[in-house]
Amino acid sequence: MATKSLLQAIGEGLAEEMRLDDTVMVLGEDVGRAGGVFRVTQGLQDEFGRDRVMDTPLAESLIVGAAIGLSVNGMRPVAEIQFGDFIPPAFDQIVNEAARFHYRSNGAWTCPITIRAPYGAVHGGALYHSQSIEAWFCNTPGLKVVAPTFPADAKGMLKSAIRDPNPVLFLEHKRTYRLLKEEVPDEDYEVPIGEAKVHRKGEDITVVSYGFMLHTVLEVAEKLSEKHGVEAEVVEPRTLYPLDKETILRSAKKTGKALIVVEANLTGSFSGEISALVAREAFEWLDAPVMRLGAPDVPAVAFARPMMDAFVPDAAKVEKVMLELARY
Amino acid sequence: MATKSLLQAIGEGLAEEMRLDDTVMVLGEDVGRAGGVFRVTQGLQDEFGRDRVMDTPLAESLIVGAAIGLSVNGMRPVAEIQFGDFIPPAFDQIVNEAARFHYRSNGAWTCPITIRAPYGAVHGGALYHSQSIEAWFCNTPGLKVVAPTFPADAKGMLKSAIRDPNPVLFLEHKRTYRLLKEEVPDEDYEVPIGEAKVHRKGEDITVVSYGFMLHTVLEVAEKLSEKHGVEAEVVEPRTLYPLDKETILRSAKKTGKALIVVEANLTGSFSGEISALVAREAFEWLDAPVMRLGAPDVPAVAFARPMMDAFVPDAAKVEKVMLELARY
Amino acid sequence: MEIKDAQVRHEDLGLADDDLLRMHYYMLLARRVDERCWILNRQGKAPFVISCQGQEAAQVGAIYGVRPGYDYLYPYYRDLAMILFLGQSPRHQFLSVMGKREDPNSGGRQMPGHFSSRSLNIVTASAPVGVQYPQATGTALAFKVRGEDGIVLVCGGEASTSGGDWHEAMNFAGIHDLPVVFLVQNNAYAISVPEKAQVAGSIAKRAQGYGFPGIEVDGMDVLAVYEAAREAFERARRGEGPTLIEAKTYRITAHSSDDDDRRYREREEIEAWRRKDPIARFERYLEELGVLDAEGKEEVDARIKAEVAEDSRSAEEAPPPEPGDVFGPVYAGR
Amino acid sequence: MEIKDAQVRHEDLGLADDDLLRMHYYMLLARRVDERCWILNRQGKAPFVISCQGQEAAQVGAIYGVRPGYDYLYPYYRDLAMILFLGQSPRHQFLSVMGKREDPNSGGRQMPGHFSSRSLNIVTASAPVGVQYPQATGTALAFKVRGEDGIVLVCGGEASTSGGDWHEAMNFAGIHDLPVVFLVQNNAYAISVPEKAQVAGSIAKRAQGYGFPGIEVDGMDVLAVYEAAREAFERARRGEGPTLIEAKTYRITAHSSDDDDRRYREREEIEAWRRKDPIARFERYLEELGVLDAEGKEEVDARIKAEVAEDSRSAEEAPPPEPGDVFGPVYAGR
Ligand SMILES: Cc1ncc(C[n+]2csc(CCOP(=O)(O)OP(=O)(O)O)c2C)c(N)n1
Ligand SMILES: Cc1ncc(C[n+]2csc(CCOP(=O)(O)OP(=O)(O)O)c2C)c(N)n1
Ligand SMILES: [Mg+2]
Ligand SMILES: [Mg+2]
Repeated sequence: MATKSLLQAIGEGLAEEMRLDDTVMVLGEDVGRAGGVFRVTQGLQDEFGRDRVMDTPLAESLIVGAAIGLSVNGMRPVAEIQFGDFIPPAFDQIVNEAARFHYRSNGAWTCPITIRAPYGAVHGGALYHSQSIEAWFCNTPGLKVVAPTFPADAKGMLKSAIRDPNPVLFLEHKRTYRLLKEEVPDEDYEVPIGEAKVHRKGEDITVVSYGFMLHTVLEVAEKLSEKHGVEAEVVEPRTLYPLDKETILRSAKKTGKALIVVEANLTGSFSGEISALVAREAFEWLDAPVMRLGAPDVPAVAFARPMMDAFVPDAAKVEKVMLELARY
Repeated sequence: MATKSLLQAIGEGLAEEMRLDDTVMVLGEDVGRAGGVFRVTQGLQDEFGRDRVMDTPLAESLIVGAAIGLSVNGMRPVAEIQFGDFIPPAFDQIVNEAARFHYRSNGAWTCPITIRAPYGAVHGGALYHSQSIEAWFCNTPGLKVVAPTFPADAKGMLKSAIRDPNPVLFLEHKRTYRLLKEEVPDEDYEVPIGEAKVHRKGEDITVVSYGFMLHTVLEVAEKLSEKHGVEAEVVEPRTLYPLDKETILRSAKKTGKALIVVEANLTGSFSGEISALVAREAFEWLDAPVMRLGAPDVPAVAFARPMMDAFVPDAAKVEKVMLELARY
Repeated sequence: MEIKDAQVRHEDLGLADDDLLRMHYYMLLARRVDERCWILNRQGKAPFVISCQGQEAAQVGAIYGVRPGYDYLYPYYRDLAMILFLGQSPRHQFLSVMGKREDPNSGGRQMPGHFSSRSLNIVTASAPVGVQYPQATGTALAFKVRGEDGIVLVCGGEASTSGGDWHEAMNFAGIHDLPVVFLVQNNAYAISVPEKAQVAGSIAKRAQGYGFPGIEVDGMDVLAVYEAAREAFERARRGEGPTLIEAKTYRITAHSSDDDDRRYREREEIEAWRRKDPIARFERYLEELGVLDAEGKEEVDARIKAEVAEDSRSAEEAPPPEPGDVFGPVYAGR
Repeated sequence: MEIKDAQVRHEDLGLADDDLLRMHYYMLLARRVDERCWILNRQGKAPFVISCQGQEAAQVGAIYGVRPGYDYLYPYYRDLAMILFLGQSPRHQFLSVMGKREDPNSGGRQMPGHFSSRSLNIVTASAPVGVQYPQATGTALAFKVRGEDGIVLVCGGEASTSGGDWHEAMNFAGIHDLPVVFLVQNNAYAISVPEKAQVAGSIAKRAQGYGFPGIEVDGMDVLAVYEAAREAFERARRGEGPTLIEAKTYRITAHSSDDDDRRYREREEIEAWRRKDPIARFERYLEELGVLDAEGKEEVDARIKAEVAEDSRSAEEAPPPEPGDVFGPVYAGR
């Protein structure tokens, strides 16, 4: 077992699935010779050829629409959207089309496509290479939305996504691509869609988070334990939609205190749904209000570093809210 | 003062604004000679000519994009999207463009456009003439999202929207177009964006709702008062984004019990945000969990009547939950 | 359609008399089924009707060269004649307009005209106009990647070319020489919007800009459409890439049962087009050819009408969906 | 560019020597500013650079006929030469690449190359490729509705034609004969994707399908672009509608400072194009004409370099945004 970054794990997941199944193919902008702007698909075109690793025109609706059409005719396409910020032109094909194929045809048609989309704030990315896009897609029955944070999960969930007969939106936080390496199994394995993961056990508070923020939360959780003896239980949904309610509720009921930390603009983000769930289903167990932390309600991350750093909740802000909750 | 339906009130609001301000114009599919598929723009082309009431090609991105470009050059366009279900092709122009003009240019450019979109379930409308689309747009700082339910509010808010220097998405529930008439002032007036309305005072529970569901909630509230002596306070946000938190919280703190009723697929709907708000800010006042009621998490309303009726929460379901909350 | 010319054409096209009669049958069947739907609508049994009337020649002419269940069809909501040709029955259509549980397209979930059949390779259609085009190119790409000779026929009205999806698909099809045929049924209106406010220049001519042929054809002439489509399919099967066909036709009915077309078009205009009715025109031709005389015409019409009446009756008796049907199937199982 | 022909052309175009020198000045200024940005990037002072190098002739040739602050420009991220011509200073550009508070485009919010100026009618640009086209038609429509003679110039790379927005805008502009000029700067690549995987057929030829002229022009020849654009603007001002200009050019640098173009293109190819450098080419022409000799060239270059160095220095000293700037302005007040 070797250690791998998130980026490597995803790239290998793609390669393995393509080796295992001739119908798996990759399409998107710059995925071919360039190997993707983040190099996730590096080497794939050399191994699998231009037909199975295809550079598309700059047309996101076409990318997803063509993926749908491929899936209809026996293929298992993995479409890459270069940046999540550029997924809106494909919105119609995703929410009105892919997500509806099965239901609207009374189960006759399936749409087994995977759509990979890097999202989240990075330095220098600015307004249009930084957005958290998950809220746009988490009110769409028929679609699955996953957002793994760690390499081994990501690889296993990518395999699950590709093998799933339903359309899966696969979100990758750009800032976690090379953030750390962890051991990733060598053998073929899947991590199921729809199952949350408890990263850290704790009795005092529950923190639900994903993406880059999860790393911050985990770091702060250690610090709180050392400095204040506060033990946070940290839950990563991994799949946002449909959500693993049980795991989240089990933890919230245990600790009686829940906080959701996201990088998205807070108002209208998916944190609201998680909060509503806990506030409703764990009400009798709650010793404190369900708290939330997210980015301010301003368009997105700015280019200039001071503004970017003021946008993404940092460890200090996370710590403050976690402590506030613990002491409530 | 005459009584008017929602549809008439909106049509008149448009006509009045066009009379008052030469820069106001209407564009969309079939808005001209046909007067719109719902007849909201009937008579406008006769009065204002083809330049100011323009039938566009079937291209929603173009409709909103052109509206943006018109607004940049001195006009105040009102774009009509024929059905909310068909707004996804315009998603990019709305969330990535119109909503960002002001911030991204550091305040140099404004984008005073109004986008009207009929939404919501109607009999026979089926999957693609029925969706509740608000969740797609309520995580987008820079955009305003309004959803008035009653005729007088709608007319006054349409005027506010057109006069607002920011992009406003103006949602009209199709099933409320001709549902009732109410008195609508003859003189010029505005109803401000960002202010909720308390429709009914009550001490026992707070119900937040809008659109067609609001009518059901108001009907059930009367019944509960008569039959069970339960007095529900009914709050209509009118503006969803940015939300009037104060009015909602004031009511929730007073009653200690809150329910949000929407027609959207429940999970990931904007009801989550409202619930999170109340659960956080009114926690100390709550005697019961914040409850929610919405449509099941299935793609959308079906064509066949029995399925449609099973989809939209009806009075019986609303009554059940309101009573459950009151008796909690 | 001059008989002499037509005869030559018809033989040139390799069509036997039986083919002509089959074409005629499906055109007339579609018309009669469509008419019946309006009656059901007036009777309050069908909440919504959207018609193929006027476009039967364009549809039958095009679909005639498609291999059912092998090639793929991305239809649009007026393509009833194609659907009947591929193998759905009138009963299926009536089940759909009445929103019955057995509706083969969607089990009563979708509006009528949103066709679907997994076994017939009719890809589930929806209401957002134009979304089918990128999908069709993907389906064609799958054939190409696997080296198969399947083709994809994708249809829409003239307004379906106004949205970005059409263009993105045209470009992609052109880049990769995909085996896809774009059939635009230009019926002069998009609900109320006339062609001149919808389309700049010419749809057919646009294909040149993408590097493949674009053909404008008389959409009221079934043989002309057949010829253009057959050539396009052959081209596609030979791996030479896509073709765009613009069939000039006319929407005889209102846009749908929800529309009142008196708001925006003159009765005279419709009457003028009715005189060019593609079915009557083809019948005159068949008559002059001696393939179908007045008696034969009546016979086939009577047979169709009986079939339609019977299917309508039987569909009426079919049960509606259960309320609980609303809950699924949202996700496919693995 | 044959001198004889060119001389005739240049006179035919009504350009005085001063015009030629002005064109040269802005081309060279853009190049030097751009080069300086890469230095700032290597010095770690500019996190991101995206270049105009190779496209200066296309840009200056086109913008030269635009009336600053009256006509509207929808630029794309490489249009530095246009922006400088319209009136932004090199300092403005440096403030932007270094993300300073005074960045005139966005106050440090946007990446460099996302130009904006309310007073110069440079409409705030963003990153999603192609969104500018529908907006440009709307701005043109406003001129038309008010009966004014303003025109709109809208720019993009060849890949910006692949998305639906381009097509929707082309169609709308054609339907209403809008005073808008589409300038596609075809520089052969979209990041790594070569033209042949991006564009089917020909961009310029597509205009025909929309019923208006499409012109392919040598984008390395500033006078050729000027001529095409000037004609297009005149046409637009006369109310005769839009024009599409495809300027064939080449991206000399990598896509951006984040890109490593060795992954996907040969050094020889770039060298071959460097020999066609539009600035050097124009200089040879000016020299042969006797308008600018070697000395004059050095003089202007020295002047530009001094200006650039000074502006860069002064921009470096400018303060960054405050963290609190992030909070607004989200909404405009009434
Ligand atoms: C994206 C989208 N926008 C709007 C509509 C509403 N609509 C349904 S059909 C139609 C007109 C289509 O005209 P055309 O493509 O010419 O086909 P026709 O109905 O004339 O056969 C419109 C505007 C829609 N279904 N989808
Ligand atoms: C909608 C969208 N998709 C993808 C991108 C990422 N991207 C930025 S520039 C670019 C290539 C653009 O190529 P072209 O239009 O030819 O312009 P050039 O950079 O060559 O001047 C891509 C894919 C984007 N900005 N917007
Ligand atoms: Mg039509
Ligand atoms: Mg390019």
